[in-house]
Formats: sequence, structure tokens, C-alpha cells
Amino acid sequence: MIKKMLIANRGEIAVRIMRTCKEMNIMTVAIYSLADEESYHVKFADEAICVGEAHASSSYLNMNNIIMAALNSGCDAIHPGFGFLSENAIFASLVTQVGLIFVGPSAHLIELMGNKVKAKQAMIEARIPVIPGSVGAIKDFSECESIANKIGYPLMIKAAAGGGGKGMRFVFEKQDLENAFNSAKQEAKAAFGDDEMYVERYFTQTKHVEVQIIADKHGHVLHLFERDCSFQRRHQKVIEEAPCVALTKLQRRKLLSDAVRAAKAVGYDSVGTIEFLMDSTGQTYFMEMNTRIQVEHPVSEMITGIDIIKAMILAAQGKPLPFTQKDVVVHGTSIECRINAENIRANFAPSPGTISFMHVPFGAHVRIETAMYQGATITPYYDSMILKLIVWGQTRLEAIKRMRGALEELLIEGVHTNIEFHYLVLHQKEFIDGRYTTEYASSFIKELNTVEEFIRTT
Amino acid sequence: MIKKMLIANRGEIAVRIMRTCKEMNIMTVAIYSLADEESYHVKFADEAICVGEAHASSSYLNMNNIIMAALNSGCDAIHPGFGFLSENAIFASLVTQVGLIFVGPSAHLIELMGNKVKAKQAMIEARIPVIPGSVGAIKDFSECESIANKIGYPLMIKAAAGGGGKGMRFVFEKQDLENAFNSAKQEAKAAFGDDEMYVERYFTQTKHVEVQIIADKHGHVLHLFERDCSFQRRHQKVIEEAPCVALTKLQRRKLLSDAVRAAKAVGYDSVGTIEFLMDSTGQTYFMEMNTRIQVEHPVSEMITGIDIIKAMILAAQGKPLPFTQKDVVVHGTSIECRINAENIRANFAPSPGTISFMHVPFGAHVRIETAMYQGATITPYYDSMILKLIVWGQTRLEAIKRMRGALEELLIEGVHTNIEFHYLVLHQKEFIDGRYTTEYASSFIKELNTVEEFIRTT
Amino acid sequence: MMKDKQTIKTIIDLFESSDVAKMELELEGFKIKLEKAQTVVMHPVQQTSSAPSFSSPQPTLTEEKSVINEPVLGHDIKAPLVGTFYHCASPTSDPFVKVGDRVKKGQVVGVIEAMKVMNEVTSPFDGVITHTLTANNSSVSFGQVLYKVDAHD
Amino acid sequence: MMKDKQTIKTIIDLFESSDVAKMELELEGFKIKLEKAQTVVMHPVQQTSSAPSFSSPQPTLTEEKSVINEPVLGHDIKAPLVGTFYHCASPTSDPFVKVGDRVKKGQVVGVIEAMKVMNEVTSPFDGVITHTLTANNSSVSFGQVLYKVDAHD
Repeated sequence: MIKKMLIANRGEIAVRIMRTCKEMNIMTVAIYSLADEESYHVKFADEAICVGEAHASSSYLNMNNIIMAALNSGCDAIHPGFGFLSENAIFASLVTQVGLIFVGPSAHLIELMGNKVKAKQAMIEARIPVIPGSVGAIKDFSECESIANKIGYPLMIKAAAGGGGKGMRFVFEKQDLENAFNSAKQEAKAAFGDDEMYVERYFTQTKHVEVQIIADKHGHVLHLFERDCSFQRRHQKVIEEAPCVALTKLQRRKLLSDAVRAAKAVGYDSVGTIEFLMDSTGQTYFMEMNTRIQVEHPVSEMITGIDIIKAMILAAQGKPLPFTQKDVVVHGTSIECRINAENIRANFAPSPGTISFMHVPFGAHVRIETAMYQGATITPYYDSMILKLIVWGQTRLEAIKRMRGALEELLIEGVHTNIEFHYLVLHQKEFIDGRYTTEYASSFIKELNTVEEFIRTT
Repeated sequence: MIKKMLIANRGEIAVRIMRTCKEMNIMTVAIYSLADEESYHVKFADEAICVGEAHASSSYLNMNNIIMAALNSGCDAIHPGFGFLSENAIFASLVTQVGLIFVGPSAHLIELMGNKVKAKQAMIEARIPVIPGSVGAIKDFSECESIANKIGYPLMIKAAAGGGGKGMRFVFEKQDLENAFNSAKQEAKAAFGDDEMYVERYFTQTKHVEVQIIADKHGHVLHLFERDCSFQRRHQKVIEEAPCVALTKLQRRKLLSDAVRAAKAVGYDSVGTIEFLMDSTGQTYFMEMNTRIQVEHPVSEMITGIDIIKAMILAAQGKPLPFTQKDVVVHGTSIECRINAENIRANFAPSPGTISFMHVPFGAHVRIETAMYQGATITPYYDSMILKLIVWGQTRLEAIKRMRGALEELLIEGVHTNIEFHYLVLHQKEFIDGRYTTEYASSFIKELNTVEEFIRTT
Repeated sequence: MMKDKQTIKTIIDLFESSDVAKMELELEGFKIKLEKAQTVVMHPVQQTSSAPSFSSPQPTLTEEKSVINEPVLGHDIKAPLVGTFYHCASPTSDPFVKVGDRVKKGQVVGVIEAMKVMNEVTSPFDGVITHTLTANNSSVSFGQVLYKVDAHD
Repeated sequence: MMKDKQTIKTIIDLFESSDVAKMELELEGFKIKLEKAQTVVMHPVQQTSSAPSFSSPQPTLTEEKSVINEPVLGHDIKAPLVGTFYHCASPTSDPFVKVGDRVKKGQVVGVIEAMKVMNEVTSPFDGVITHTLTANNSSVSFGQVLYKVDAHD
């Protein structure tokens, strides 16, 4: 039984985890950087230990200091939250080596699923559909060509070391393949000194759908249904919802059983998420697995009533899950808006500062996850999230309307926020019909900018 | 279709109603007294109209001003909330007479159920168990004696005009009956100039259990299960929960079917609550019906997911209920703590004042209903409620622990509050096992005072 | 030095009893700078005590109600009930009063129709009508100012 | 100089007994600047901007961290990592330093054990140890003050 837990994180997720600890009679130890002395998670915990400078590499990523803090304060477990060290296999195994419980999956699972090539291979072995393409690097153009012939067009060639679009080419027709391959390879060599290449089918108009997995160390693997996280700006999720309204019954059944099968295939033993890409025909492909709790987990909690953090802690203690798949029933719809300190008029630039006034919406089925309070400061050192605004509704339309009302009530002053942006999105036909793809957010932002430009110049 | 509604109330219930109006695309008009100019419900509404002085009789009870405000602002409906004019049949019929929709039951139902004698008679006709005793006044001692023989002891003799314990006697043995009857009658005559007497069976160790009813104008009557409101101080509910853990399956089934039968018998056509007294054997007796929304309605919303105010508005518009009894499923447990501005160390005296600091708990399944904000003032003119803190849990124990955590997080400064008192109650064995009776709160308060006395004198 | 001490004390006393927050003083070969403990600074509190408004999702606080520059000796005749306010007894008749008229306490200055009943509004004091603030045939709230009156003859 | 000292004392006494927060004074060949620690008055603002504490359900704000009366010229030797702090190299050996000892920049003043590794703590400056603030064999946070040093000879 865990009696005292160090939460190796900050902000709302640290507070979120501590709330469940409180309910489970687990004492909590917060860690903080010098920039976070006045933070809510520090006040909230039973104890708090400073672990380094403002910069995360000195504090929230400082494995030695964090583990020493846990040992010195008499903790028997560490919860990594998300981000920071949550998907660091070395940290997970260090925690275990010093005799503490790591609240997350076994280190080898973090390592396996963190390695794109190995994870893809494992999925192929488990006969889970993956995005068609090379598994691992391709030797030469002839291998590229033969894979291309198999998977069809359009396709994407990308450098293993790639980033920022460098060493990447989209190919729409066979005749362009060789040129694209060679120029991408050359570019990669020049940019990264590494010309290992991959080739993969390229889909447009896709949805990002993910399945919440809960497993224990006794081989039980359950799903808490799926989330639709297709509303993304630059690959950052902005709005998430559960369940995904665009799935047919049949598609959902397949997706959920694929996800559970995938988790079982690797012997998954904690809370995690399997992310799928859904093409315009409704076919879903494994993208990756997140071996940690996710920002958007509350929407799954709202539709199932299950405390995912609690399940995670129980699993880490070696307890069998206290419920079975048939106990997990979907009830209504939940939506989450990530309210960030950012200036939507300055290309969503982060807007750190002190919250001089804060008023939050109350009432039925409105949930707020935050570590902010009136007078708190959003420092430039970490992410710009102020709070997560989550609503539940009996129907998706009820949830949308409730979210609009909640956004109207939410007042934050002292920093720029994206509240207004969310409010606009919640009124778009495309959002309301629920079929929006991962391309929608950027096209909507472009539209907003065009309209503003138009207004400014006329 | 209602397009614009005047909410003839103030405080959290006014805001609560307006939130649902917003979701239903109904414009809202607030009314306020001169003391409430800065109130949240005034800011929240689309429009606000001052209807009188601070004193309720000049403002929130001022029928003419309220109805004129509705007419002048183009409303098509009035929602009375609770308290004030909510159970005033004259007001309900006035509203209807000027062509507005009264969001509540028909005036004749308010009148019928507001009259104790008529209501009891109606229940007897419907074969609903009522508290054994006289229906209406008793003529003389011989009638008293014959009823006493039928209903048994202990029993209670009380004056029809009674109040404050005057003209009231508890009789535990037959031999004391005549003396008690005569002295109570004499006392009533002297105190009220009216010596009409009732006699009723007197139960000790009872629970207050009530059933939430939702009905429409098409003869559909549903229940949203029961609430346990036994934690009362001086007949004021302090903590409510749903469902009632002390009921057996069989007792619950009977209670719910009695309640629905009772509402059907009188042709009930809106939202209402039937209050039952449950004796120590689990037998339930009709006490009274509240023909309005109740303070504690959120706990029923939390366990069923149904918006009761929405149902009430739909029914008032003449729509048939959009769900049937089998759609109403209980999910978990919900508890509500009424956080009041009162000084528990000064015999719970109201503590009006300005809220200089307010921090509320967030997180999963915590719901707050309030019209207060940091800087708001609790005036001495109305009730002392600051907010309703409501939690939901998969199990009752989870709900209790969540409530404890929420109470720990809740910070209110500037006025005395009963937060600490709630926190203590939530830790008592008697509360936790859920079998506490309506006598428990006062005995717990006595115990607290004794302990404090002991600490102070040693 | 004793003289200096007395001077400094006098200056500090002066400064303390004034509403001045900062002070710099220079005499022959003598210079003093004084600043009071920060009594102000309360702006954030001010913000928190004003209630938020909700008409737009854009975070904006309610506008401060603009303080009307009342004539110093002005008195208000206010609506005693909610209803529709009329300047005159019937559409064809003259208004009860107009700006510049002298009114007596108890004199009828308007009518408010509520619940199909005409309720006379009377002046609570003697004086001269200086402003008519509510239009004919308009809805009035309780306490809404109908006329401003210069009650000081 | 003795006379000046007396003057300074007089001025300080005067200033302290007043409600003045800041003071600058210049007499012939003499200049003084005084400012009070901003401890008071800020309560309402302080409340809203300081985070709430949660150990008890009774609404109480976190205690103000008491302002330590630092020696004017003091410097801190702080823990560079989280771990267990030792005054001495082994249980039987003498402490590295004690109050009154003169330390050189780079001199070892203690050891922090973390992850089974002994990490030497060195003084970042020359000076004299004036206070030992952390007990032997105790847990230390990052940045926790271990010693106070008078670095101004």
C-alpha cells in the first residue's frame, strides 16, 4: 500500500493527482523549482521540496534531486504526471531500483513504446493496422520503390533524423518518386549528417482518435472508450472530446478492440493511450502509444465516472482493477477546452504574466482543472496552460451549449487568453457537426485572420 | 416556446436557472432589490430590473412590480425559484392571468398541496400512507381519545395555529392524554385565540426522505429517485444526499411508487418533491409536497444526469417529457453541503459581511452553485447561504472523501462560515454509516459544545 | 544639532499629518525626502470587489457606473413602483410638469401604469423641476429617477 | 565620529518611531537615506496574491515567511542539490567548518549524499562562517541555506 507519494510534476496535473491521493489517504510531496515557490501545487501538498532552478533541466527533469527528495521525505512512490520525466524509461527504472513504486508502466514498456520502429513492429506482429510504409529505415531507392508500389500514393518520404520539414517530401505520383527520394536524402545528409530514410503512406482529411487504456499487473486490459483530439493547432491539441461522434458503431467496436489487443500484445500494465489516425473512409491506423496519463484524460472520466488516476495508482501497487469492461458504460458527451495564456492576435504567442482577476464558471457538470488562482503568475519557464475547462452533457449538443455558457462566464485578466478563440470554435458549423479533421483548426485560424485583415483594410 | 424569462428570485438559484435558460436559448431578465444592485444574478442576466427596497416584501415578494417588470421587458414566462413567491398560488394565477407562463405547477396544485389538511385528505384518498392521526381539526376530547386508541402512543397534540412549541404536547401514555389535551387547548386559546387541535402519531428516530418528481401536462409523472435530507438543524436542511443509503431495495421501490402514485393522484404537472417521514422500521409516511424546485435538487441531477430546471421549463411550455422512467438510471452517490455565513461558535448566528477572499475547490465531480464572488457582500436581508458544495462519487465513500477534500480546499474569508462544521460532520461514524436520523445534527452539535466547554474549562 | 532635531521632528509631524505621500525638502545645507508607508496599492482589491459582467466571452469587467454630476442641491423624484411612466394624464392632455415648473410637496408629477392601474406619482418635496429624466410612455424600474428637483429655493 | 554616531542614532530613532517609510537626509557634510521594510498595510493585496494553504479546513492563509534579520553583509552557502547533508567527512571526523572559521572560495564545507554518491559542497566565496543553519545528517532541499558567511572581511 502506498502511504506517501511524490508527484514529480507541477501545475494542474500535480494538483489533479494530489486530489486523488487525498481521497486514497495517501500523503503527498510536491517538488518545485525556484520559479514555483508560490505555486498552488506547492501549497496543496502535505510537504514540498525545492529541487532546482527555474529551468526544467535543473528541477523538474533533475532525476537525482527528485529521487533524493522522495527518499528523504519517506515516500514509497513517485507519480510522474505528464511531460517532464513521464516517458523517460531511465527515470522509471531508477525509481524502481531505489525501491520506490513508479506510478506508470514498467520501464521496458516505456522504452518499447517510445521507440517508433520497435512499437510499429510490435503492432504489426499483433496484427494491428499501422500506417502502411517501411518499418525502420529503407536501404535504397529500389526498396523505396517496391514499398511505394505496395502502399500506393500519395506517400511521404522522411528522414529518420528529420524535423522542421527538412528531408521530407510528399509524393503524389509514381513518376516523382525517384527525384523526391534523392533530393530528400541529400537534404537530410546536409542538414543532419544522417540520411536514413522512411517511406509512409500519406493521408489527408484524417481524424486523430485515441483510446484510453487501463491495465493492471494481472493481465487485465480495459478501455475507457475513445477521445476525438482532432482539433489541433501545430500538432498541439486544443479541444478534445469523448466519445468521437464521427465513428460508426462498427468502427468504434473495431477501434476499441484493436486498442485493447495492442495493449495486451505488449503486456501493458498501467494507464496509457493508443493514438490512431482515422482516414476519410473510417479506417484506423496505429500511430503511437503514450505510456502515461494525458492532459485530456478528464473527458474520459466524465463519460465513464471512473477516476483514471486512482486506477493508475491501484495498478502500480499491484492491485487488480476493481472493475471489468462491462462496468465501463458511456454516459453522455464531454468536451475539454485548453485555456492558455496566449495572444491569439499575435499568432498565439505565449503571454506570461500575473493573473490579476479570475472568475470561473460554476454550475452543473462544469469541471475545472487548474493550479492557477487570482494573483498567481504564469512564468515563461513552463507551458502556458491556465486551466482546462471540461463540461459534460447528456447529448453532444448539450455539452457544446454548456461549454459556450462556461466560456462566457470565464473571466481571466492580466494575461492574454484564448477564451474568445474557443468561444468562436464552439459556434462553427464544422465543429458542431463533429466531423472536423486535424486540418480544420489551421484552416479556421486562416479564415479568422483573413476576416480580420478584411475588416482592418475596409 | 419561451423566448424570454423573468427569474423572480435572487442568489444562486437565480443564477442556476439562468444557466439553463442560456443553454435553451432563452433570454433572461433578473429582478433585484436596492440591496442587490451588485449581485451576481443581476450581472448574469441579459437584463435586470429593480423591483423594490431591500426588504423582500417591497421587492422579491412584490407581485405587482415583478409582473410589471416581466410585461415591460417582453418576457413570456416567469420562474419563481424557491422561497419568496414560489409557492404562492395567487402569484401563480396572476402570472397566468396576464398571459405569461408560470414555470411551475398549475395554481390549483400549489393551493391544494399548500393546504396541509386538503393535501393529507388527497393522499388518504390515493391510499398513500400518511402520518396516523386526525385529518383536520378534532372536535373534542372524546374524538381525540378515539383517534389515540386507533393510532397508539407516543403521540403529539398540536394547535392548528401553533408555532414555537406553544399549544403542543407529547403524550407517551394513555393516562396522560386528557390532561395534555386540555392544557394544550387552553394554551393555544391563550396564545393564538384559536384552540383548534390536531392529534398525530409521534415518531422518534426518523429519517427525512424525499422523492424528486418530474411531471408534464400530458399526464407523465416520473421520479428521479430519492434524497436523504435527515441532517437538519432546527428543521433546516444542512446536508443532503442522493440516493438514501438506509433504504432496502424493497423499501425504495415502495417509496418511489408511492410518490409517483401520489403525484398522479393530484394530476401533478411540473417539478416537485414529496417529503416522507421514515420511521425506524423503514415504513414511510407522506409529510408534504413542495410544489417547486428545491435547494437540494442538484444531488438528484448528479446521480441521474438530468437537468431538472430544463425539465421544469419544458413542462411549463406544455412539451411532453423527453424521456421515460426507464431512461432515469441512478449512477453513484451525490452529497450537498450548504455553506452558510454563520458563526458556529455563536449558536450558528448569521454572519453577514463582505467576502474578502474566496477560493473554491476544483477537480472532478465537484459542483458549486453560488452567486457569491470575492468582494461580494452577504447582506442581512436575505438568507445566509454562500454556496452549495456538491460532489459526486462512484460510491458513497468516494463521495464523502471527495467532499472532505473539497471542504479542505474551500476558503472563504471576511465572514464566519460553517465549513469547519461540515468537515467535522463528514468525519463522524454516524454520518459515514448513513443511518443518522433527523435528531442526529442537534445531538452532534450538543456534543461539540460539550467538548468545547470541556476544553475551555480544563 | 538640537535645533536640527526639532526641525526634523516638525517636518516629519507636518508630513505625517498631511495627505502627501512623498516629500523632498531642501533648506540651506539641509535636505529631506519623506515618503509614507504605502497605503494605496489597493487596486487589485478594487478589481476583485467589482462584479464581473457576462454579456461577452471577452473578459471585461462591468463598466463603473458613471457618477452623474448632480446639481449640489438636487433631489430626485423616483419611481415608487415598476410600470409604464406617463408625463400626462391622457395622450391629449398637457404634461403634469415641465422643466422650470415649481412643484409643491404632494403635487402629482406623473402617472405609472401597473397591472392596469394608474398610480399617481407625487413630489416628496417643494422645489423646481430641473431635469426630466424619463421619457413619456417608457418602462421604469423601482427607484428609477423620473425628475430632478432643485429643492433649495 | 562619536558625535555623528549620536546624531545618526537620534535620526534613526526619530524615523523608526514615525510612520514614515523612506527618508533621505542631508546635513552639512552629512547625508542619510532611510527606508522601512515594507511589512505592513499590504494585507488585502497580500491575501489575494498569496496562495491559500490547505492543511486545515479552517480558512487560514499561509503564514508570512518571517523575514530573517540578515547580517547586512551576509552571504549564503546553499545546497546545490537535494540529499542528506553532513557536516563532516565521516561520523568520527571533525566537521569541515564551524562558526568563526575562515573559509576560502572552493573550500569544502560539507557533503551532500544523493543517490549513494557523496557530493562535496564548496564555499563560493572567501569569508567567515557566522551561522550553521542545517543540522548534520538532515535532508536538504535545493537552494536550502547551509551556512551564512560574512564575506566582507
